Amino acid sequence: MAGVPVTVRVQRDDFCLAAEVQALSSGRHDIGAIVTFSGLCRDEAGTLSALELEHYPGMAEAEITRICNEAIERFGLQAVTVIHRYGSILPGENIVLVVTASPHRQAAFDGANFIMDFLKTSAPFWKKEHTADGNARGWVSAKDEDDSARDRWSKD
Amino acid sequence: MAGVPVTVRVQRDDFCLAAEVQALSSGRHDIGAIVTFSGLCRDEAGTLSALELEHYPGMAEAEITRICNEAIERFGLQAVTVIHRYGSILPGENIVLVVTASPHRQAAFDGANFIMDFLKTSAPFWKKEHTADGNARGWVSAKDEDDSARDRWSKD
Amino acid sequence: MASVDLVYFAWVRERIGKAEETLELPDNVVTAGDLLAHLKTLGEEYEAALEHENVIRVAINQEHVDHHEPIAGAREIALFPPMTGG
Amino acid sequence: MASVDLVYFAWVRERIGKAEETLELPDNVVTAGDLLAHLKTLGEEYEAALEHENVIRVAINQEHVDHHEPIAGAREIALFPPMTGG
Repeated sequence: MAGVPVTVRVQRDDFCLAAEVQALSSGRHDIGAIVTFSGLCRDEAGTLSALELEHYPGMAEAEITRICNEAIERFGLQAVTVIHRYGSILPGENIVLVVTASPHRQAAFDGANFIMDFLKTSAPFWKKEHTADGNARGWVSAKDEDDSARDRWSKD
Repeated sequence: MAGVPVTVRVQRDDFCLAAEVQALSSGRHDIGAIVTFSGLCRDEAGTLSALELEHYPGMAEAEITRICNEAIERFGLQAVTVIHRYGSILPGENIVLVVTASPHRQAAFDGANFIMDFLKTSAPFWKKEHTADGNARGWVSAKDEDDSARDRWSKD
Repeated sequence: MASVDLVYFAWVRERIGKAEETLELPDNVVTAGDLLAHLKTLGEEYEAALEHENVIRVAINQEHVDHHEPIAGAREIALFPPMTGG
Repeated sequence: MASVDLVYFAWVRERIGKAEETLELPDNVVTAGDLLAHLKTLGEEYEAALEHENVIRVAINQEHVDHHEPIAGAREIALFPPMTGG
């Protein structure tokens, strides 16, 4: 797995999907499949005005990198990029980007899916919701279904 | 499912990933997840000089649209775009793009994966390989594993 | 006798040596399978193209059909190898 | 007595009322779980933040640990709720 490019960034600013895919695949002729996952802020039928994303600087990057390396080893990925935003994020804006590349399609799909499941449950980020009526709805609760989604990857 | 935007194009020219994602999601605040799949031409360790993609005009678009509509109904997608190129395609170039949008992440992953599996086995496209040594390697054979990938979606 | 437009793709097209043609079909050609058998009587190029009948895919009016399906009412029938797009 | 940097996030941070502090820990604080129990003796704000001990996640030197793991050698210990990123 040595030499597989892993790009991990935790940043306040938005990212550019096309630029990240270009950076990951440019000049390579061995990639057969690229999967991207973009997670966006939904307005919850107009009730949400913004998300506030808190993170643990340093550990966030380290934990995402660990997840990426596990995905590379497990699925034989050729390149991985993960970008996670923090700070205030408005409905319709990007929250997170995962890009995976592999020779054949299923590995790229599985790799991105795996990274998202572990990112949700083990990367140190926390969401707080701000409602359109001006009241803070408060911290988002962790979902049991996210734990279930992660646990499906456990080897028997 | 009425009103779910489906964009299907079969074209000689390359596509722009970012423009397609933008077109599909612009102005919407109800999308939580966007998955893209890009299929690229690999050079097969330098032995492949180009792919020639033949298609059945009319039926190609119709069959892809049928697959998209089935994915929308099955996974509750909010929007789908599929672009498939034909003609001569060089190593490193795009062959196909699938974009799916949904409120939550798994539906977007599953929808794109489903569309690719059926696209591989039922959309009327055929690949011919041209080798770097100037000899045509000939038509690519259909793979049993592609049939298996499709069949995993069969309802019990 | 019914007249039908036939279209061929990939190595079926290459082996038959043409991309399309219009044929009058005898009345005993009822199913897609009958059509394949009939075409194989028309010459060596058809025999070569359709030798392995079971792998040949058939579309009637741009929809996939099994070999046992009737071709009555077909405007356009396409014959091609298993698909390899995506 | 050992000195350690503690950092708090999300509602743990809000309830304790600070983002970080440096504490001297008594020698009988051996595991992460011991640390939580010790902190709850320091005031109402800690009691409120750590009331449901089992949901509190602990990271030592920026790696997740279980509550039964020893904290010896920790430079930085983080306490936070279950994560909700992605």
